[in-house]
Amino acid sequence: MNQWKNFTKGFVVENAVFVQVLGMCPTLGTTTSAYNGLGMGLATTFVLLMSNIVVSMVRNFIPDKVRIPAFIVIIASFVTVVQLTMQAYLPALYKELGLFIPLIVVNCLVLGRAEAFASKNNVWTSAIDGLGMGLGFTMALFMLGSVREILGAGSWMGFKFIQGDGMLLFVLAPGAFLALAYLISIMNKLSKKNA
Amino acid sequence: MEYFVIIISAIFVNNIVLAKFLGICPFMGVSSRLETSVGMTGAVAFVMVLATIATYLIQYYILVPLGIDFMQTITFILVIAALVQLVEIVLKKVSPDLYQALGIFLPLITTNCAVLGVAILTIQDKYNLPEAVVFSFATAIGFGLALVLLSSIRESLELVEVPKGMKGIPIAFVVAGILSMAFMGFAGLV
Amino acid sequence: MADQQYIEHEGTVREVRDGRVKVSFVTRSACAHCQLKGVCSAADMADKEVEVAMPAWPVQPGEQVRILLTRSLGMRALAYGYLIPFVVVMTTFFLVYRFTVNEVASGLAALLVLVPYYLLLYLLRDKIHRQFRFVITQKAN
Amino acid sequence: MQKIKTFPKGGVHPPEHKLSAGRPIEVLPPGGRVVVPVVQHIGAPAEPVVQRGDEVKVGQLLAKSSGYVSANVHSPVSGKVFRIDKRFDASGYKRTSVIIDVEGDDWLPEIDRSETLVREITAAREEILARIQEAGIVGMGGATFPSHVKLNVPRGKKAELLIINGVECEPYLTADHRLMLERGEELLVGTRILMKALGVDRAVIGIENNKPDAIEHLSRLTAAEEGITVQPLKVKYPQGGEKQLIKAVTGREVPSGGLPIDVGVVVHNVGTTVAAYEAVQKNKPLIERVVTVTGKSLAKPSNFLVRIGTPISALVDAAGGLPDDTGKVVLGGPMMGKAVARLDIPVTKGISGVLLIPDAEAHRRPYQACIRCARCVSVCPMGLEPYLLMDLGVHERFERARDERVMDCIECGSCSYICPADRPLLDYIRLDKLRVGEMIRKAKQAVK
Amino acid sequence: MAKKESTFLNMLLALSLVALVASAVLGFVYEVTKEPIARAKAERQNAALRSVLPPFDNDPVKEMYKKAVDGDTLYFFPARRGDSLVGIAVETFSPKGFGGMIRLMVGFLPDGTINKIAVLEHNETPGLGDKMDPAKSDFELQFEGKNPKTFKLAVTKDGGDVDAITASTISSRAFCDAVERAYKNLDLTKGGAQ
Amino acid sequence: MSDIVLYTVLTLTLLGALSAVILYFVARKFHVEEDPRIDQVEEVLPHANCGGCGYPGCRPFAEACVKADSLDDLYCPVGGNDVMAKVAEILGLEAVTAEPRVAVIRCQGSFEHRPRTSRYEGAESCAVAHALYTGDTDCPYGCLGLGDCVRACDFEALFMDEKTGLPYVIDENCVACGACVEACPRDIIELRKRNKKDRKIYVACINEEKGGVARQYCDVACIGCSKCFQVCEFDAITMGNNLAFIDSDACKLCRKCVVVCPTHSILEINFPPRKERKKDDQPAAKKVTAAKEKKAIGKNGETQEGERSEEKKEG
Amino acid sequence: MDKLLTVSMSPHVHHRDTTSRLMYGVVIALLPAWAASVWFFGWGALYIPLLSVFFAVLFEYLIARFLLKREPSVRDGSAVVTGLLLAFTLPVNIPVWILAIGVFVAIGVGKMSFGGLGTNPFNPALVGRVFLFISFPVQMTSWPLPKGFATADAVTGATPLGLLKEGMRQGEHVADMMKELPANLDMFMGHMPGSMGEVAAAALLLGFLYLLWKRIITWHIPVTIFVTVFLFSGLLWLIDPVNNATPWFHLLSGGLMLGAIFMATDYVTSPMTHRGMIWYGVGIGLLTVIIRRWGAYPEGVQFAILIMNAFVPLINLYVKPKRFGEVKKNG
Ligand SMILES: Cc1cc2nc3c(=O)[nH]c(=O)nc-3n(C[C@H](O)[C@H](O)[C@H](O)COP(=O)(O)O)c2cc1C
Ligand SMILES: Cc1cc2nc3c(=O)[nH]c(=O)nc-3n(C[C@H](O)[C@H](O)[C@H](O)COP(=O)(O)O)c2cc1C
Ligand SMILES: Cc1cc2nc3c(=O)[nH]c(=O)nc-3n(C[C@H](O)[C@H](O)[C@H](O)COP(=O)(O)O)c2cc1C
Ligand SMILES: Cc1cc2nc3c(=O)[nH]c(=O)nc-3n(C[C@H](O)[C@H](O)[C@H](O)CO)c2cc1C
Ligand code: SF4
Ligand code: SF4
Ligand code: SF4
Ligand code: SF4
Ligand code: FES
Repeated sequence: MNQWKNFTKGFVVENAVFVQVLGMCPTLGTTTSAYNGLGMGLATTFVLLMSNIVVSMVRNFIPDKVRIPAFIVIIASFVTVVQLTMQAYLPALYKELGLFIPLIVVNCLVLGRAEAFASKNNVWTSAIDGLGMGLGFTMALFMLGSVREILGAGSWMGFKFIQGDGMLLFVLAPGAFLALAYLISIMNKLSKKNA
Repeated sequence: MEYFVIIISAIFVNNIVLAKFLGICPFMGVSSRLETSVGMTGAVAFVMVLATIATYLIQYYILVPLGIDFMQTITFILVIAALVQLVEIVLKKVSPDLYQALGIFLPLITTNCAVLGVAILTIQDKYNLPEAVVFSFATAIGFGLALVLLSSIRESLELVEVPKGMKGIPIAFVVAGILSMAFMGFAGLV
Repeated sequence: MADQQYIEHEGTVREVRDGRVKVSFVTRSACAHCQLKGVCSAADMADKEVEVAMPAWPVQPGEQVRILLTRSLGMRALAYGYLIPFVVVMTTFFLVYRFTVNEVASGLAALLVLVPYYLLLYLLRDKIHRQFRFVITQKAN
Repeated sequence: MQKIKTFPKGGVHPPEHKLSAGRPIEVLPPGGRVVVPVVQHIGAPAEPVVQRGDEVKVGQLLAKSSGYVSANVHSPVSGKVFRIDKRFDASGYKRTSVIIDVEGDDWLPEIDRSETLVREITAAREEILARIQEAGIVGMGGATFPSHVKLNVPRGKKAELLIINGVECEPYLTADHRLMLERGEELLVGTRILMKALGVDRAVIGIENNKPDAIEHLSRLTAAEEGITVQPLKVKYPQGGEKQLIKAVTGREVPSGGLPIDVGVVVHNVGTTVAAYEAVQKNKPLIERVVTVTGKSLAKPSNFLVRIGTPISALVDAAGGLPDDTGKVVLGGPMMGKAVARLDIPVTKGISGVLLIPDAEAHRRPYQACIRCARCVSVCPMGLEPYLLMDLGVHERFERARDERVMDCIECGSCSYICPADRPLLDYIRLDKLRVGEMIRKAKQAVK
Repeated sequence: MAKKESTFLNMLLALSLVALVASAVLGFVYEVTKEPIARAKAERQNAALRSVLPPFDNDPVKEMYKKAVDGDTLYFFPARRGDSLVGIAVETFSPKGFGGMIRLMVGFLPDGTINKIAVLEHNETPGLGDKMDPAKSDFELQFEGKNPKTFKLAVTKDGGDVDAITASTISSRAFCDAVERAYKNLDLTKGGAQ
Repeated sequence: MSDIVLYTVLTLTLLGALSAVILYFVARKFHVEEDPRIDQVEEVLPHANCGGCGYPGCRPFAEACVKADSLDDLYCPVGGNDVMAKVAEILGLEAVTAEPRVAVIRCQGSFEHRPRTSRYEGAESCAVAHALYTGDTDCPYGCLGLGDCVRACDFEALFMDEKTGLPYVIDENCVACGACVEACPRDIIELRKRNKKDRKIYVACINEEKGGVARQYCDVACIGCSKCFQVCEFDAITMGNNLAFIDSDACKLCRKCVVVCPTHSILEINFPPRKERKKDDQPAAKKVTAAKEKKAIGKNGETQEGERSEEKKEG
Repeated sequence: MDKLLTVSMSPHVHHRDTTSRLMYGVVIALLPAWAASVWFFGWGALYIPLLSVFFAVLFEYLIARFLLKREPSVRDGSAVVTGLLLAFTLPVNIPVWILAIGVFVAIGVGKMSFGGLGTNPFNPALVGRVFLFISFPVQMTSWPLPKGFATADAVTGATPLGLLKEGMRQGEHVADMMKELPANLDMFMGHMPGSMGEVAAAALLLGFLYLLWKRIITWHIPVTIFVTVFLFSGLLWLIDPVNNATPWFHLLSGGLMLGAIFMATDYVTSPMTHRGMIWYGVGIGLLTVIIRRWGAYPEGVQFAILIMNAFVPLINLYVKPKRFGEVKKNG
């Protein structure tokens, strides 16, 4: 496959959040601000990239039937690595993202990519795929985080541009659902137009 | 902590789906049919309680004494996955008919995110084991409540003309959003 | 109750032998929209098989049929499969905890009580077998 | 007089407009060309036994019933069979009919045409049934179900009560009302005949109390009759529906999917009852009936005794001619009647009225979204949820419609009548019933 | 390369191997990050202490002592410069927050005057209750330099001297409650003595 | 190495081994592997989920293909031969090729050809109107124009022509799924062979009435005169029930029948215009002077339509 | 005579009520409360609802026309009712831009996202209101005192329920607080701070009678709510009069009257059978008292109605009308 296409498909055509509706928990739970969304996205991207690489490397040693548990172990290891590193160097962000970091393990996106892509493709292609999908995921989280932060707090990446507060609801739980609903709807429209 | 408080909190105030954002994928995926939602709730309750007990014991009687509680994530997920599958094989061996009937009735039983999430939450919130059991049970009920409400609403929406762009997932999210808004009314109950 | 009486699935006849028909089907309802359904959890998309009694019309392997299970049976399956063991686990746990106040003991007891439960199911399997009857009908059209 | 009763759940009360209530029944003499369809009943079509060119007399058999649930068709006129061909009838389609050019009014001699009331019932039970079957009597309340079938109580069941349906709950219609007033004596003898056929010793004549004169008249007549009483009923549509009437009179509910006989009751319309009298006592087959011709703009709303096969245009002419503003022609009442596209279709056994609706009232308002006001649910006498059934029809979810018991709907139209959003509920419910009916039939076949 | 067959041995080996490698890597990463994590944790506490206390040169964490109050624990951190006590930081709490528990670090000067207050943990509504955090509004400023002896630690609505955060009286009350709790249990002499 | 690393390695390896054992049994006793080819087949299918293949959706169809020993009875009308070739390739089976088909509307009773005799009001549903009566024209066979077929089509291959009141098939979009055929209560729509350049010739009428009667409902009704039948050299035309039918598999598109039809009820579509016979090529509409709405009420007192003409004949 | 006959299925006559008649009936029923509101809160109470109605109709029109590309059906009057009711649940000093956001959410999110009239599972006006309540708590909880036309910049005060909750948080005894709280008669007439349309119980009850008289609604929902609230709060009060307000207080305070009579009865979002309506009413009543008594917010009606809205499809599914002939066969 064309590597560029392989890389970019995660942004629109196969976007995990808007098109495939995967990994919804972190998408909703960590996007109270653009910064948090970005952080979560990047953490996921890291795991996705690394696990794709490793899975693709070992794909031929693993008997089919233990594929899934082996992948889980690999993914979980990288998640733990992220956990530990973040605790060490980005403790504030780690606190914000909280529960959702360990939950990267069960993000269908990660396991899905390992299973559906990395276990069938070579290392290089898998790496590109992981990076592309991860960045697409990150982009989605960043967008959602931005929308919520702008509407909810009247700021963006911490930069405040209105006096007082925004519509608080958007930084709270209901706002996550509503913002995502309309984002998906809009993205669907746009991607249909493009296609 | 009082069990009552844990239960009210897990079902209404801090509903796992509507306030804590766990298990959203099955929440969206299974909720288009009421009947599967009901079945799902039963299955999730069972699995959650089992998983919570197992992971709790592992956390406090293996990981912590050995000083390797950073291994939480990886052990929990393995244990949960194995446990869930074990239950299934056993059931299939023990009573194929029952297994078949369940197969017809239920699409799937594992909802990793919520189960793992609850297992980790019980540790994070420092519950003791009985509290953890009650918590995981109540969480499953909360999950079921949200699921049943959403799916009944989605079923009723099937009979009206939802705008094209909103059909399916988006409108389900809108409903979830409004539900979540309504559930904020429970704030402060505990 | 919504008056619908049956849970329906569409399946394919696999085998016809000795007056029994093997029908396989895929449960798809849950993750139908998800492209990665095959992998997100190991048991999701399994091809499932049921055995039913020979229906009134001559079935052929490969034929598409509808598998029906009465709703109440579905509910009963749910009860046997998840609800009752769930209650058993909970009660065992709290009973043992009440008397021992020992987390390990009660936790393990709660997990292990499933062994006798499943043993019981195993002993009752013929009874269950008689209860759970599936019916197949021809597909309309 | 007894306490006023009604059925408890649902129902509506549309404006009554009984314009022709005060007008005695006029006899409309036969003439021109009549068209006699071979299917005027529910069940198998009758098979023609005459041929083109045959001379026929009034009362002569034209088409023979072709099964148990079927009915004979007799010639309503004398004359020559012009041809046997397909003609439009009230069904909206062309159906096989015997077309006769009227010549004179020559009756079969065995028919007793005298006015004298024959009170004494000499015929035995079997004989009564045979006569009724032979006379081609079908339910004249609109359902046109062959009466002999209803009178033949199936084994294992027992009839306890006969209800004579004099409710006439449809707005505008007055045919039954006039019949009760003018032919009360015959009605009572007819009732006795039906009672004998069923082997019951009790009969109740149900009449809504917007017909006080009929109630009074029949009460007086029945005072001397043992076992026959008159039951005044509160005005509420669709009280004339068999199940509602039984509920109102006896408090019993015909089980879903069941028949009145399941609760020991048989219901017959007053017209049917009078026809039974004529068949048994006078040897006269069913060849004429009372039809109300009415409408707000009509010059002379009337009740006519007309021969089957007469085109409705002739009736309209006799009632003062078609008003210029006519926008809709309905056979039957406004709630259940069938709108037709033309006036050249014949009167058949089940047509109790011709209603001419002025154009201003003839149109439906464009329909809007259902606002879930629940009015349709509360007026449905069968306890259904019409809004849901319609949605299911629109979305082709017929299996669910079946489970929601769409087949229980009696098509009374109360739901469409009341709906503030003007939704064509009954249209889609009929679609449901059509599809579900097919489904059920298919399932039955599959079992066989 | 041919895929490995799914024999029992193969499976066992493969999975154990993966687990082995993974665990080795993890153990390694853990070892590497252990220090930084501990440091990050300590850093947070130190940062809080530094922000609420005047400059000090001892290690207050080492001298920390606790006191169990109202079903939870207060932590006291005495700060010294040379030999003299320059202040005591109290990690205090209040369960009365809008979203449950809030935890503060209150720095007192030796005379009991409030120096500064830092918010450690809270669950208040963003945009409302979370304004108690000095980073988000000036609410905390009104406590600085006030001595609870004369400054009534209650919102004006309840007859105190604290202007509540708009529409967040509850959070404001909880804040006051926590500070009050710290002050009440503060034994200034003790801080010096130990 | 520190203790921690040791414990880590031990625990996890143990766990890994344990899962391996469990999963071994899972794999052997329980987990039915999905044939990966199902996914591959599904991949190449059009994902229309229309049911045109006779299966509830694309995936069940894919399953059926994978399980089948031959593809003889399996055909995806949407994807057509190309897709079936791909499926066959994946499965290493022989693909059957089916003649591509396309839906045609066998009714030309547009407003100008068929006089209105009433005005239908009510549910926009052919099925409902069909249950009620002949429709707002007298023809009991003709199109009701309420668009059940249009709604049934998932491919936007049908639209209601406002001018004629008849549905119109967009050949390019039609995938011959047959949904519209199912939907039409009057069985007007037929799936016919899709010829080169979508050329087709068919009798656009299914009225089984005798000629005279049929003509009264509609100017362009087939009157069963057999002229086309006689002129066809390929035995493609059959007569029955006062009606001609052209078998699309036998028809060689010679167009002879088209010109002999006295009522212009045979349509030729997508042919280049005929030069030599320009005059006759004008649609029948010309001859039938503009819309005539026969007055139903005006007929009051008269006998029914059919009679009049036949009476004349008789006389 | 030139016209063709019309043919349609039966019935051929129709009741005179139409959707818009019902909707405007509700508007008429709201007039007394509106008048009372103007009396208590001044001109603002006149023009804010008008503006709200204007926004509602405008947004509905624009969304239908340009986003959904459907024929707008604003003439059915449902948007008018939504706009009016939303305004009635707001304090009179609400900034217009917040009002506009609220109406936009009510119409856009609460109604049109689902497809417009008749499709929405949740009460649009309440969706708008709760959205505003959560988003702008400051502006949504400053209540001007009922000073009539007197002052332009009205002094704000707490609503009776706000006072109650505040007091209970402080651990005061309800009995002591009763002195600060308005008398029942004042509450009945509407002399207290609160949302524009909710204060005057007397006027709302007048509207209730009108709705009943015109048969626009049935008694089931409002009466069940009143009875449930009265009984449940009465029970609590009997058990523990120190910490619970009187049942009369619960009935007359807050948005209970407005909610029960006008909002819980919204056809679209309430059950279809009378038995269902009773379940629904009981649910709203219980939740209202629970939230008022134990929750964080002083008033619970809005949440209670929204939560019970979510249960309506379930109720509709399980609480069916009694089918005719569903009795045991032959007794
Ligand atoms: C909605 C509805 C209304 C009816 N109204 C009347 C009526 O007013 N008078 C009547 O005789 N039959 C009426 N019928 C027909 C009766 O149900 C029943 O068929 C008839 O009384 C049986 O008598 P028959 O068989 O002699 O016609 C009505 C039926 C339905 C479904
Ligand atoms: C298919 C069918 C079978 C019936 N069988 C009987 C029967 O066996 N005995 C009987 O008394 N009536 C029978 N009936 C008549 C009905 O009970 C009823 O009188 C008729 O449908 C007209 O009633 P309605 O106008 O109220 O609908 C039957 C009707 C139908 C449609
Ligand atoms: C969504 C939402 C979140 C709120 N969060 C807080 C909060 O975090 N802290 C707080 O003190 N009040 C919060 N409130 C406000 C209180 O409910 C309410 O304003 C309280 O009674 C104090 O009112 P006052 O400050 O106007 O006296 C919140 C309100 C809403 C609607
Ligand atoms: C009795 C009655 C009560 C109503 N109550 C409300 C209401 O509380 N909120 C609202 O937005 N619309 C209300 N409406 C208007 C309408 O039903 C509402 O806009 C629909 O929910 C929109 O689909 C009401 C209408 C009626 C007839
Ligand atoms: S659903 Fe049927 S029985 Fe009920 S009101 Fe409508 S037409 Fe009458
Ligand atoms: S009467 Fe009409 S608007 Fe009311 S619920 Fe029934 S269908 Fe809907
Ligand atoms: S026109 Fe008919 S056959 Fe063609 S795609 Fe549409 S529904 Fe299918
Ligand atoms: S072709 Fe058939 S389905 Fe289509 S509009 Fe005509 S009658 Fe209706
Ligand atoms: S269930 Fe939580 S991310 Fe999918």
